[in-house]
Amino acid sequence: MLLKDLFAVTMLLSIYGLLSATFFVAMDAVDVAFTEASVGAGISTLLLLVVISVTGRRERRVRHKPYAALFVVILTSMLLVFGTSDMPYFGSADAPIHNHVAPRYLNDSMQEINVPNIVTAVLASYRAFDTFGEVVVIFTAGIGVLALMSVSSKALSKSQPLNRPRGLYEQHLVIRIVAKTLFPFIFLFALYVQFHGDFGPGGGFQAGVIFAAAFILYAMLFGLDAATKVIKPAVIELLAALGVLLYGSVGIVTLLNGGNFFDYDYLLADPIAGQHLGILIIELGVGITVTCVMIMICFGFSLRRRAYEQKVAIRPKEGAV
Amino acid sequence: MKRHSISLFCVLVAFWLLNSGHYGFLLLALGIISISFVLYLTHRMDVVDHESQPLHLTHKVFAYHLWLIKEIFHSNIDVLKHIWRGQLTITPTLKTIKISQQSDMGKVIYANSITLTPGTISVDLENDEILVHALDASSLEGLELGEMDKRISKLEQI
Amino acid sequence: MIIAATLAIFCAMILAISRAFMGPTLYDRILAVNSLGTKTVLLIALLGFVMGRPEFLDIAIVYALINFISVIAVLRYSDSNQFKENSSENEPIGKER
Amino acid sequence: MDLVISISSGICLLLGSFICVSGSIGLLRFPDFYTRMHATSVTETSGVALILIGLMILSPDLLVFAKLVMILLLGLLIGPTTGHVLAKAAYHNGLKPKLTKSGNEQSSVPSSERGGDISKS
Repeated sequence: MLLKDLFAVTMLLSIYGLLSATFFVAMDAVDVAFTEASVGAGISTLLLLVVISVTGRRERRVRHKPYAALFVVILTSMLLVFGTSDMPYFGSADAPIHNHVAPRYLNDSMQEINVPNIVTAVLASYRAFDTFGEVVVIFTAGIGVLALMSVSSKALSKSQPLNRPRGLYEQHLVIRIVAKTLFPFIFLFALYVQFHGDFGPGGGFQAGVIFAAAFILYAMLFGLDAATKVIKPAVIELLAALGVLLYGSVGIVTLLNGGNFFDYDYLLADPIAGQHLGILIIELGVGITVTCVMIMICFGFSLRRRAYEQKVAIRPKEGAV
Repeated sequence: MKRHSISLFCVLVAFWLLNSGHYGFLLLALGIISISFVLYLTHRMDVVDHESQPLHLTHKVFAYHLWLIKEIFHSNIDVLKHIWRGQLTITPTLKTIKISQQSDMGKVIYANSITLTPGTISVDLENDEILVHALDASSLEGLELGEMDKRISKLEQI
Repeated sequence: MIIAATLAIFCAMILAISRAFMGPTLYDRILAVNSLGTKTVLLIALLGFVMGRPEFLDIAIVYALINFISVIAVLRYSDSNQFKENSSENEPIGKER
Repeated sequence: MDLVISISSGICLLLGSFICVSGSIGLLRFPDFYTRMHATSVTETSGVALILIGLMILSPDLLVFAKLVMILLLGLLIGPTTGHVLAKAAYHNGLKPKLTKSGNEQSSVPSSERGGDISKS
């Protein structure tokens, strides 16, 4: 039985996110579990819902049966499964990954960086350049959505639709009050995650996603107009670029101080303090960029939807005239 | 408005300190910055008011919660019995119940208390009526007697 | 005892997942996902104690918050008009009656 | 003292997990959506509370205790809210509850209110 209801498919997908996060917890990969919790179960469900609200709920019927595609998928997955038989056993000591750089991360990171959470040390210091790449990818995705989905502001402001369904604000007393109570705590928790990446699971990516999810919830409950009044879309776009810039400029400063790109030892006189400062700043940059890009994507789709609704609302009138 | 901001600030400080567990200078400073940012943002969002910080209820709310916990305990046992005995014993019922609360806050407390007690769900909340779905008709009768309603009304009187 | 509780929650999660796949209506699925989320919170908290790493509790809090956000989002969109036009999801119950 | 702690937390955890499992069984056994909601609300109130209290008794320091309390409070605030909203959305989108005969007579509301309420209010 194939589900044609995209909405139900989204719900089942969020189960996948929940389960894989539990799996990561059981494997003791706390940071990955944290990311999966916030990204897989949280923001991707939200964004898929926003997309469904634009595209419609039903999958279009296809005439041909995609057997060829199914065949390719099965073949590829069988090859991949076959490939895993050559991989070293889980946790075996002579696996290549345990002999290359991992021992150095595990043994020396405490002296070199002095951050209790090794994942953060690897992500933000040893592999800062890779993470920079990831942030740029996220930023590029945001720009892409902006380029594809943007609606000219003229078309929107021309006329406000008359019968647009109002936000949940008026309809749902219960959600309104509970959400109002919870918002400050969600935001503060996101900031807590942002700044405690050194000590426990967390960091810029997760914090950004939680923050953005809370803000998107606000936009859903209180309407897009209220949300754009809180932060103007232009400011969000600017901040998204600023986050990447903040990250990159740390690298530039280290270059100017005579070190390698993202070698935080050269940020301050004391290498350890330099590492701490560098990690703090780039995590902040990551957090800002992720938050703003997620909000940007959500706004893009919602504005698109509104423009479409206006078009539908205006057309019959013109016919009557 | 000022009262609510101060209480929110205190709660947020407690939230940060209890979550953080690191009391170095840097993290405390970051905490203060974060809390002020959140306060600024929530003010811009206009979500800090008597609805999100129900200060006027504080001194009576504990007694009510104790009573509610007792109710939840009883109705839990009822629903558990129904689960294990099977479908034949349940008599699902839908009924509207009049409520006497005036403020939004009181209505929400009532609706949430109904939902929180297993065996009854508030399906819809309109002007002064709550539509309740109950697993068992007897639990609806208990609700109609108005014990919970009275207690919440008492809660609201300052 | 913690391990026994973990296994029990795991069983409960499997039951909830089977409800999510069985449906029959969309709301049953949402309900199953919601209760699965609650159980995941519990499971993560329990696993944190089993492994002796209580910092897992952060993840549990995130789950509780994310679960709220995603369910509210789902219902926000189920209120919009396109969900009333094709209410064919509700047919199974009509047939049974 | 240790014995008291481990026994009391063990009892809480055992009861809590029993309630969670029976809530899930109710989720499978009950006939329609609304009755299933009652089953999950059992899990969400007493199941969650008992398991978290069991863990609280075991918690090594204040911070862990505080976080468990936070999870419990969040659960008790969020659970009924999502439940109410879910029931409301289902009801307004025309999902009729299965009622017993006596219940049907009492409420003729659902058919007349079906769907039209959101645009009205």
